[in-house]
Amino acid sequence: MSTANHATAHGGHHHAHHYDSAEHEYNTSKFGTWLFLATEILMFGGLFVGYILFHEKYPEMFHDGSTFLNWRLGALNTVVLLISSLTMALSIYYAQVNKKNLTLLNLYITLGCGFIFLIVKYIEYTHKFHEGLYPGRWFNPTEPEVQEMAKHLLDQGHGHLNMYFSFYFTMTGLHASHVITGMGLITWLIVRTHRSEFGPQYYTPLECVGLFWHLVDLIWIYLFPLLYLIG
Amino acid sequence: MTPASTASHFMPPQASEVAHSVDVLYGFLLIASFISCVLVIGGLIYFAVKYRRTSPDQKSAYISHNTTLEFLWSFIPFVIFMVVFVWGWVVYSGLRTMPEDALEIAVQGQKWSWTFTYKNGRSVGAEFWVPVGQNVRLVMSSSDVIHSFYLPAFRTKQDVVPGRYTNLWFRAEKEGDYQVFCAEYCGDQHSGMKAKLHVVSREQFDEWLGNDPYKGLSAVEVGQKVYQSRCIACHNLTEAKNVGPGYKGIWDKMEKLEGGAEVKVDENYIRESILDPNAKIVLGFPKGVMPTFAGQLSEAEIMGMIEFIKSLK
Amino acid sequence: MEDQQHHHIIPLKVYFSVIALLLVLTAITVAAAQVNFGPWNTVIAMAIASIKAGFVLAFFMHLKYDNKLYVAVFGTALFFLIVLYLFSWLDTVTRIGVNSIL
Amino acid sequence: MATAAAPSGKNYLNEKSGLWSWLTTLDHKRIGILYMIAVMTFFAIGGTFAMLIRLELFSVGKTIMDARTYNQVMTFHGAIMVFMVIIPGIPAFLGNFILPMQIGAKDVAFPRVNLMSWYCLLIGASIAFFSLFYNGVDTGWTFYTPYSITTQNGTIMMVVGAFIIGFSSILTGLNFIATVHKLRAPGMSFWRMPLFIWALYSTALLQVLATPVLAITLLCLTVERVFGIGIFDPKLGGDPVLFQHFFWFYSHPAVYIMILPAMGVVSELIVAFSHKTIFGYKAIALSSVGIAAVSFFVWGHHMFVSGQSEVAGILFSFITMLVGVPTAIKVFNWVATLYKGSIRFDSPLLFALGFLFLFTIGGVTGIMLAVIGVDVHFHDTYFVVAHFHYVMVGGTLMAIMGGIYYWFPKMFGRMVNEFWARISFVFIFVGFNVTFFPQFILGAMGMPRRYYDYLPEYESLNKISSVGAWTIGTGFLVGLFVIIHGMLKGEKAGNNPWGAKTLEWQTSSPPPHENFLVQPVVTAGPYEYR
Repeated sequence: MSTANHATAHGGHHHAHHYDSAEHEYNTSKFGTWLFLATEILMFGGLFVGYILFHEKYPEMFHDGSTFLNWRLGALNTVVLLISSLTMALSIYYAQVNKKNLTLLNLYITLGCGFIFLIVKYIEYTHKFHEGLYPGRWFNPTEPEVQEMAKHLLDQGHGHLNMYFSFYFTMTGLHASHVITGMGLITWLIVRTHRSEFGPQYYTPLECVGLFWHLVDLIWIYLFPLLYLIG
Repeated sequence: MTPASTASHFMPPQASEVAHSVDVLYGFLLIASFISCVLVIGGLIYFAVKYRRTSPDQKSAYISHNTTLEFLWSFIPFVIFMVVFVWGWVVYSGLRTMPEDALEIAVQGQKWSWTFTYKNGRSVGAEFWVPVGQNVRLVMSSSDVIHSFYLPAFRTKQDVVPGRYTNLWFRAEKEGDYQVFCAEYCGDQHSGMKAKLHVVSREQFDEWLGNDPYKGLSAVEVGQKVYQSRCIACHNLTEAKNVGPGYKGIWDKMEKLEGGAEVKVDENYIRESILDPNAKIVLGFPKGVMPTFAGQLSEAEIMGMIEFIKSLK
Repeated sequence: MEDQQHHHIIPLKVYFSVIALLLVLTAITVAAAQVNFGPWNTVIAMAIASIKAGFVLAFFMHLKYDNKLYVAVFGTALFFLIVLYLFSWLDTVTRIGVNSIL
Repeated sequence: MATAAAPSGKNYLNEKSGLWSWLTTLDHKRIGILYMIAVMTFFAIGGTFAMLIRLELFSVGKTIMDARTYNQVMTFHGAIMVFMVIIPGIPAFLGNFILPMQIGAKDVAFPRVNLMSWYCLLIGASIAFFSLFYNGVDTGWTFYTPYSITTQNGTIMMVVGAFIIGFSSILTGLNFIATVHKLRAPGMSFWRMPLFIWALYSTALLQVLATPVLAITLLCLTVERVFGIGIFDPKLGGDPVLFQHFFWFYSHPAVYIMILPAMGVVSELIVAFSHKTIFGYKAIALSSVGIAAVSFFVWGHHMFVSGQSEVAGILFSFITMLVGVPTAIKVFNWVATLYKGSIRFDSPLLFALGFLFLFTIGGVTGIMLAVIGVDVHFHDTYFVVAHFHYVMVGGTLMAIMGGIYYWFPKMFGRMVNEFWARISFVFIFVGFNVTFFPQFILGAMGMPRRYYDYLPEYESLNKISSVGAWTIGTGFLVGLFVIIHGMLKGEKAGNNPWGAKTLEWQTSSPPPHENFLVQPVVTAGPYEYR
């Protein structure tokens, strides 16, 4: 497979042997990426469906659970991710107009935003762990009021408070793993940009990773109100 | 041959009117299926033989489609499917509409036995009794995993789901003994999780319900009865291991536990093993398999079990 | 094939307007959550989230300018997700006698 | 457009040599062969488990193993056959090899992803097999909660293995959709695609849209076991029936992932061997897409007695009936294609006719099971076991065997031994009916499935069934011999030994690295036998 999509230095990109042209390859890659995003939507969607069904069953429990989350940190992370989405889109723009340094700058900002997002998540998680707010079976709140609240909910038939944290940790955990994956891909893009592999003629990886990164943002746009605001 | 009698060639005896209605529908489906299979497979064989290639340059006809024919063979199956769907719906309503005036029996499934509790507190396992011609509603729950209560002779079945109650009803038309299976896979002794339903006359039922089941029996005999209804799926009366240990010769034995400690099989150990089975697991047996029988066996029954095991020296 | 199709370059102005709008919507949804609208809380929050999602899809992800096939892919995924939800929901709301015993 | 001609005598098999060139290949044909080896290995393992099951059920009580071992054998048989054999069987193996050639492409859209998908299958399978060393798995392939959260620890590995295999399936499907959309030869419009492509395309839609839900379900099951998140665990407030909804949302479309490609293969076989254009091309093509779409709405028929609500049950029963219509259309069209044909009875056609015979029986019993009032009795009995084996084995495995014999000349440039190929058919076909027909009767009599032991009145039918199983086993051994013999010693085949019309037969056997030396241009439908 000597002709496989093997990029050479200085912006020259040979499309893979089984495509007619670079444009053909670009369109196909993008289509493939969208198909992949469809699978991501259905995968995350499963959790959302579970969340909504249990939310309908135990609204009080979800309401009480959401009071443990700090909406300020959630809002901060929303802003961070939105900005990272913008810079991701901008990096493609600057590749399209052939400004390598601005492409790089925007990719670095995107990566930085990813780090900020994870740091905030880390702060939130450790805070929860400190109070014993673990998911499911490990749920063991240290504060007496919380124990009281959980017992009260259970006695009223409003469900187990630990389920709220199960959903919280599973959904944000799966999302965070996507953020980490996206950051890995962006790092790869930065390396390739340094090698001047992208330009107006070829920026397919930027476009595809960009789509993935926006999807991660998109999921957070829903997670934030579901978990932090309405509970 | 009526459809119903065709069906009963394979089906267990019909014990209720609902079972009869299921069988009539099943008979219809069987005949309709047979006819369609004959048409399709017959046509297939006929065409395959008739139009086999006899010379190397034999030409085939160029027939790309035939709208009328295609419409017909889409529409006719559709109509048949709709008919059997509505018919099935009617039969299903008969199976699932719970009667108001029913004798209620609480059923609990746990690995791997059934417990039947009547309104007067009488609780039995492995065998239960109902009067003939009486609506019976089973209110079912599970203490561990999903089971499924299956009465083949009544053509009815319902999963027993932990965390909630499910219902099943039937009315037996004939006296007799009927098999109960567990139909949802539930672990090692899934196939051993059986029970017997005895349909008896109203008088016999009333007499049985009022009875003290252990009247006049010695403790060992009480234990034997308990064993047969509760323990037999996992324990046998030899020294061989089944899911749990065999009972023979186990009394007074010193058993090694996980971690090296030892325990003597005495009254206390047997009692603890019945009520809190995971407290002391003998080496070589898995943890968490035996369910607790706390609240299900009376003191007399536990004493009976201890005496029974004692008697199997 | 679509060899000579020229890639659409979205002007910077559009990107910056969209991010401004998204940040404003974030502020609105946070503000709205401080007021109790009863059952409308969820509806309002989800509506705002969907508007935000729409802007991200249309501009950051270029759906507005791209091949409509991608819209179809995205729409199909969403559709089957709703199917999963609707049927599971139908089951849970029409169960009779669901009493927890635990 | 046309690439440099390959040096004469070079084809995809001998273009490069050495194990490493195979393990790193990006050629869809070589990846197809890799899948063939993997799937046949898994099939041998899963088949061995099947033989053990039938041996144990030969007589009442313990025959060769205890209950716990039996449950593990039954679980491994199911999980291996479903996740590692039948799901990748036709799409990933035959599809990979044939799809690009049939649409006149040089390769699939994403060759690296294609190879990655094969490695996902291997890694997932290895992890799943590894669970054997950790107490095994005894949940059945359906992993129903709460049983799967409380039983042995090997379950996690099996679940993670299935999760990774799921990605293999997603990646294959994604690749096929992109290939069909973007890489068709000039002139190859959608309505000129062979029916195998339509079937694979519909399958790919299912793989892409349904498998992610399995992924999240299995992921939740894994965290349920590790952290006890309680979504599916009633002890922590969860709902085990919700697990079944999620599971069957994937696993019902999955049975169409298993059967749709088989239907595609059969369309090709019937056309090629009756040497006649297909009857009702559009109806068959659209019914594939129709079946795929409707299959998403019917999963609740696996849950008629699960504690799902009655309303949902009736609705699911209704929609299930609707799937019956396109399926019936296909069967009628295939039979009509034989009418006034010029039929050659080579072994691939025998398998196709065998498919029709068995699939018809599997289909009508499927309708019986969809009738909700009757299903309550049949649910979770051997009737269901017989039904899905008629569809999955009688359907899919017959189609795989027919497909292998049909495309064998294209894959290896050699013919299989026709006499022994027919012998393998006779053994498989006869053995199959002897094994599974009695199981319909056992189910009607009320014998529940997944039973280690049974009542004495079921014994004679079980004995017949076990004897049949050994007959099938013999048939597949003969088939394996035929394939290996064909590879090594088979007669040299021409480019188009069957006189078929689809594009893959227009190139040499075995094909060169990029499939066609000159880019084919399509000017007519796929089956112009005038």
